[in-house]
Amino acid sequence: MRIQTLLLLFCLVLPQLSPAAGPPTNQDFPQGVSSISPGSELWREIRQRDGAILEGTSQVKSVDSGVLINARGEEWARFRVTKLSSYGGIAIAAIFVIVILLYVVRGKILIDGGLSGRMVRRFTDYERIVHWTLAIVFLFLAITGLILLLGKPLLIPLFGKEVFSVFASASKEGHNLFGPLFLVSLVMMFLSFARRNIYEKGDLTWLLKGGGIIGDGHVSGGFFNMGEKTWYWMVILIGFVIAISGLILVSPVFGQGRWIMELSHVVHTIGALILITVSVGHMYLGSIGSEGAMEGMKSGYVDINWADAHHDRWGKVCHDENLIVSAEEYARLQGRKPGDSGELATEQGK
Amino acid sequence: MARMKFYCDAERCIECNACVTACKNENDIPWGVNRRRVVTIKDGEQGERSLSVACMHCSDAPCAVVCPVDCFYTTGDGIVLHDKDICIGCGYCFYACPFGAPQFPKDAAFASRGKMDKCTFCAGGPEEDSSSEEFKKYGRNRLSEGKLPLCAEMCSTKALLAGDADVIADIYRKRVVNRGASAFNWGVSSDIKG
Amino acid sequence: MGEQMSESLEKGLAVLRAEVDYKVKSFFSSCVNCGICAESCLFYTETRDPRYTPIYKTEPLRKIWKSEYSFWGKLSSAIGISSSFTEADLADWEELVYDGCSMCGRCSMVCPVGVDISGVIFKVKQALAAAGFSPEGLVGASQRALEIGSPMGITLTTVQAVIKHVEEDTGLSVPMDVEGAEYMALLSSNEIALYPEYLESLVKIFDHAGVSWTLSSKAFEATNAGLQIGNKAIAGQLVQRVVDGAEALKVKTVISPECGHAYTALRWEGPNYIGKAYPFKVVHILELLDELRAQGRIQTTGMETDRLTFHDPCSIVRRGGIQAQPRNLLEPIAENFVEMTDHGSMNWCCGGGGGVSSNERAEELKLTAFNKKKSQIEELKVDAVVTACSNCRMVMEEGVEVNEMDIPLLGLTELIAEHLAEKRAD
Amino acid sequence: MIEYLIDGPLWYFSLAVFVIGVLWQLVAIVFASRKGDLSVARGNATSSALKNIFSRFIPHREIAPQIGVQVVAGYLFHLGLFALLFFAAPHVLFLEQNLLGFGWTPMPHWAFILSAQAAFLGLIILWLRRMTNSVSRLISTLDDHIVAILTFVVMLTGCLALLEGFTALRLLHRFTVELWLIYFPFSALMHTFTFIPSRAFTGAWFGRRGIDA
Repeated sequence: MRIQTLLLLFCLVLPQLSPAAGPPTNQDFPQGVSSISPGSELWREIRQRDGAILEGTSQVKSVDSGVLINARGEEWARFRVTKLSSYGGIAIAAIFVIVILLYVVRGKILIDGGLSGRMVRRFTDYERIVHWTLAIVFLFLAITGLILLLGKPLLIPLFGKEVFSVFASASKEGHNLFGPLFLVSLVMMFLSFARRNIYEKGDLTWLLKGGGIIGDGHVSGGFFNMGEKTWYWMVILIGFVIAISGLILVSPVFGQGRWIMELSHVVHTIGALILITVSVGHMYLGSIGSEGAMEGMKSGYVDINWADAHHDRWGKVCHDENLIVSAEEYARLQGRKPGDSGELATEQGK
Repeated sequence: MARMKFYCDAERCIECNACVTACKNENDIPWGVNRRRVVTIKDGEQGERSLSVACMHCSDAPCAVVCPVDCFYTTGDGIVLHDKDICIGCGYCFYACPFGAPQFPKDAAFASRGKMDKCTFCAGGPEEDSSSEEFKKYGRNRLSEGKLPLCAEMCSTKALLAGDADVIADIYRKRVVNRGASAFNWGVSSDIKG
Repeated sequence: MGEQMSESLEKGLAVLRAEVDYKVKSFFSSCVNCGICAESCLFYTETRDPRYTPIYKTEPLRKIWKSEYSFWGKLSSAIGISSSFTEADLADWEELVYDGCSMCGRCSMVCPVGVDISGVIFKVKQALAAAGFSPEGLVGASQRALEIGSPMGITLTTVQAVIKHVEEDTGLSVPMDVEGAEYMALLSSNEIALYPEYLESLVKIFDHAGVSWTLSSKAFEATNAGLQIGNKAIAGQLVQRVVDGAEALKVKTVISPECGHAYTALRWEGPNYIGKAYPFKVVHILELLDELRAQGRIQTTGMETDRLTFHDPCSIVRRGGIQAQPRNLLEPIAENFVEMTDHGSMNWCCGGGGGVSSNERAEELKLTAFNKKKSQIEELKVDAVVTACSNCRMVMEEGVEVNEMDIPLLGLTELIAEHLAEKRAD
Repeated sequence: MIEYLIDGPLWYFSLAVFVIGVLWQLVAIVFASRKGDLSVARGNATSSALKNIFSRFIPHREIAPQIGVQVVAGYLFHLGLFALLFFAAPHVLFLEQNLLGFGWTPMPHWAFILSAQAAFLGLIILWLRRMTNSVSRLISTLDDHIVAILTFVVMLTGCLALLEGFTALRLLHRFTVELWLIYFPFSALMHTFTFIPSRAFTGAWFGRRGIDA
């Protein structure tokens, strides 16, 4: 039995059910008078059989305190546990499988002719700071968020309630505190990268060729290719949706009703799950997935061969305006002693 | 085994809010938290009704379903209780509950609501019965003393009933029978002189 | 220190240890390696080579501080895992400190935690000098300064020849070894060899203002190669010469010439090098001229119509505190004067200070560093640049020439001399 | 047991190490014997020393544009950290009960959170700059990274314990704080105090030469 039983108890109020509750003993009431209770309509409304919420009043002043029954709440609760967490978990597990398969089947995407050692500047310090700030905040939020979403089915069996609730509390507080930082870094990301991510002709062919993941041979691309641009706009647009819904969720101070919270929560979770899933692919392609890609976000310079292979149109510009620096010059700019081919002085220290 | 339920008779509730006060007093509940509230519908209109609501101790309760840390549990008496040592104050139970029973000490920004508090059917919590820490966290444990929830115990019109579902069902059935099924007897008979 | 250590390294280490004073301790325990100083250093901004980051140039001293004064250093040496200080730790820094630093002190202005970085670099310089890691140019210069009396090998006879010319040109006599004169003027080798106009201007101006002054045959050289190479002993000897000369002539005041490091050596470091205070005052020529102007003893006529700007010599403004005087002096004679964007105590160095200009090896780097000054000058679209340091002037003339900029460099003192009114009738 | 250690002995030990370590170094710096400068001063060293302590809070106009990121992030971090360290309700309460015996008005919860966020953002950006900028990468030492990460961990454990509902989280925070206190005197964290004498020394040096530093 679920809460319907209680609602049944409410319905007991309806006199037309009373025969079921035993024959009336009182014989002398006037005949021929409709015995339809004037209350029945009322209770139907309270129960929200037809959706509309019947606001009452109460001496207790708090959110939705006038509402007797909130029918949406239960739907939301069941949607969260049956749909969001299960499908969410599956989606994330799936992307990892896909990435691993890709690595096994396609392997690391190599650059024809390997790395030349001649570099071109791709990202400024600030741009890299923005990227990594967003990355750090995003990862932290993703992990804490997933703990809250999937902890009950996955972690409680492992650690038990007591231990898990510590994780969960930490995750929740951390998630709430870092949330707004995501919005800030998202704005920084938008301001410093938006212009270069506007779609241009040639992007479509990239799409048609499946971004070069299928089959071999790299596909033509500008400073950013179609895939990167799409990922960028996903982050920006979905990111803003997540951020706004998140802010609604963390500030229950504006007396927003329960259903707004339920709605925000669903939007927030779905958006986050999409970004997390795709981000795994992004991380793969940015690191072990493709040769020489990580360098751009590490030192800010990329190998000219990499540029020619993955972003030929931009690579061409680098050639034309000869922005290419020699291996020696690159080493110097990285602060290595002349003739000292090794790693950075401090990294030896570490 | 008994299954504890509340039942509020809309024909008797006079919105005196005594149940609310009694609850606060008995369980020493902080400001801003109201385990029980009286809702009046069609206030001042034809067919006005008042009902005293708190946690209805659902079987298969939505709060327990949605709780991310699984802090709810149901006692042998069918009372839904929660463990404040596990609760993280996320507020999901409040969104899920049909009756708006779960309450939070504070609603500051950044969701620092504190741990959830709700009606315990005067049955305390996981701590040792009637221990001081149980009282601090959950209020009085009257059931362990063989008493029913105070809200119902002291309801002046006996509108609010608490106890074994079967028993209160019987009590109510009798009331309905005595009241009769007619609209004339339907609490508003005063304005239809037959 | 495990392996056998060479004598030179010993000397270097000794100096480093001696230089770890309360300031160094405070500085190194405040430094958070933020790297802001890099942006203030023209050797970094013009080359983008991180190794020219000012604080990085102090690494040898920092290493000693870490290993011998910091907790972790003491700890690790106590358990015998301290990293040994090798010859390379000094050798690798020679180029950075001598070629890649003009001692301009701009880094000391911007450090957020207040480290006097260039001051610390000078300490490192001393260690390098002691260990024998100094460029030949400077070694030769300091030897010549000791033996011949001038880094450029200029002797009294050369000076006398110049004096002769000056006297012919001006018809005025140049006082030499006049005992009891109020002022004793000094010259920098540059001013004798390249810019005899300076002496000529002095003669004119002092005659105009009726200043009692003299040159000294014992001490005419103002420059201090000891300071440039970072050898306090040599620096002290050179200062002592001036002191002796001044005391012999019983002058009240010694005039430091325009030359920047000479002023630092004489005015600020000198007494500490020789270990006692002077019996006379030391003023920079600009200080004196401004004083005379204020007293109305210098009357000028006519104005430069050209668009002029003033290059602040680091040692004079940022390390010497002479900022208002040149502007006061230019005000009445330059009607079209403009300041550089970064001027005064935040000016950019010409690139040849601190002995860089006398270090052949640093030639190319010096010219790269000059690009900063180049862009500053081009931004202003001036007709000429006035300065008050023969070294800055020489470096900038070279830079201007290499970059085919066709911007004349003027000495402030000469500029004033050119605008002197008729001698007052008294 | 662990709770006892962290709340008791370890706390007093770390506090002692912190206080003694910091004082020891400051004394060594401030009261060190120093030989006077024999040259004739032009300006006033003392006033300039005092002025320099404050004037260096604002970067010179000539360099500000090149170091914008550090200035903004630096202020976010330092101001945020200062605010939440001394004006967050739990901290004020802690200081009152365990250390000082008196308290002051804490800031509202939302302000606490905002300053924490500012501090986090600032610290993350500063550390990332250290990692991305070739100059910082060259000059940064292991200690710089330890300091940054340790401070971050302290702040993080603090923010994870925000609910103030779990002993484990409170202990974790307090434990990291104790590690931080112990590491403090032997690390770049000392700049918290030594920046004052450093600025003063340099200010005095410039001051007596009559330079406006």
